[in-house]
Amino acid sequence: MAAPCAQEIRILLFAGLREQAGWAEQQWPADPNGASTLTPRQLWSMLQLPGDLDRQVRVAINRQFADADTPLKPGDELGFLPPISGG
Amino acid sequence: MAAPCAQEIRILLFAGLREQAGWAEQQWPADPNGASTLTPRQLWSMLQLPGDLDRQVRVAINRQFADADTPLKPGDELGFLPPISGG
Amino acid sequence: MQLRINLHSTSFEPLVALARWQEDQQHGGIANSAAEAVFVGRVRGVAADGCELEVLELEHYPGMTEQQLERLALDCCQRHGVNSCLVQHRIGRVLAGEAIVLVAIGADRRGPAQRCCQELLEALKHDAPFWKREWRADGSSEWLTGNTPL
Amino acid sequence: MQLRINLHSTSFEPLVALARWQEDQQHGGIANSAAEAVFVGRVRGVAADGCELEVLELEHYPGMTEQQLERLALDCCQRHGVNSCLVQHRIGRVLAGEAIVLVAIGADRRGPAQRCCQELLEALKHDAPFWKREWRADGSSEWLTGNTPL
Repeated sequence: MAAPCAQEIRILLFAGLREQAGWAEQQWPADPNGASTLTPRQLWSMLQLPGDLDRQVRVAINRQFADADTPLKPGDELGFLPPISGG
Repeated sequence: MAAPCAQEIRILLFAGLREQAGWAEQQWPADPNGASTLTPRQLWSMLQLPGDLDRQVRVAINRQFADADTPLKPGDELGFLPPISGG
Repeated sequence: MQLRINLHSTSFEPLVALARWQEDQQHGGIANSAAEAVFVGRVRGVAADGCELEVLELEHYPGMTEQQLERLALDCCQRHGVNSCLVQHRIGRVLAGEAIVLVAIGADRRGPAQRCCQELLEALKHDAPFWKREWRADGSSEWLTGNTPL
Repeated sequence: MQLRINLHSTSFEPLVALARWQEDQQHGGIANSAAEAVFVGRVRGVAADGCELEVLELEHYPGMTEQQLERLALDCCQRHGVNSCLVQHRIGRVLAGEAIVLVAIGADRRGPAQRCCQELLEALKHDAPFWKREWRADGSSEWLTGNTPL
């Protein structure tokens, strides 16, 4: 048995990107059979997120940096991260 | 009036050099008229100090690093410093 | 390799964190390293645009930030062959003058300790998910989109 | 520029020295720097030849060592434009594990703080008159004629 939300992709936005988009988190239905693959880049377009994905945003899949063209699986956690400024 | 030992040059040895030479400090009479100048290199030879002055020893005059051929004045403090290892 | 990483949602005192780290290692029978390099970063009282800064807000990605800090620290420490690594990082609202980050590296020699401390600081500034927002005295705020220059 | 240099003939605790330095600056109305780089060096338990080390004896040139440390610190701090500099150095008989040297640099940015701390450490290792003699467990001793490699 899959976890309740294992059929979905959880999408997280942070900091300035979250405020520009006007939301922090969304669940996106995933194809449970994996017949059609979805990538962060496709979701970025479909969600009409603001700005240039390649130049301004880093992608994290399941809390690890990943390429924007990595196929997503049901249950994945996808983060779109605007420019980092820690330390 | 000059200080009691102002007519002399005070010579100091340190660490391994002091132990090899067998003494830590000497007073060397200086020419009060400055007619004949004496250099650290000349004193190194006259005192028959062990080792190679140019390769192994640094000279300090009045507590500042100096060239071995600097003319000494009465009252100067001359230090012969073996290789340093601080910090 | 001794590793400790903590995120603090309230202010922390770097010297107290260092003393506790040292004590805990000694209680564990681990001697102080011959060389220790430490870096402490604090909030400036001035915003990027020169205005007075009231508060620096530090957002993070719960779960990923901790994991990423650990990955960066392990990688850097392994590359330099050091003995111990302490990272303390603030999150939340940080007042001017308060510490944001502490990195302390213990090693057998000064070179690896210093290099590892520097590199880990750069790594966490560029590759750990933290976002800074400057709150000015007039109530306005702005997200920073990069780090201060080296 | 805030500068403090001390030679200690008995053991000193680096974190205590740092805390006191920080307190004294705050009492003087001087805020903590945005970036602070610290280095602590301790006596290894092993001599240069691999034997167990009992005691490290540190000889200095009274008068010149203090002056030279101040010259080196002022020169290095000026070159890097930093705000504060604390140097604490042991002399006399230092036991394995005890601190020999502490260098702490406060600056507006991490780059100058880290570079100044590193360069001042190298400067005092090579250009301040200190001499180390290793005393081994069997009572034999030897003067070191150079520094440990970076």
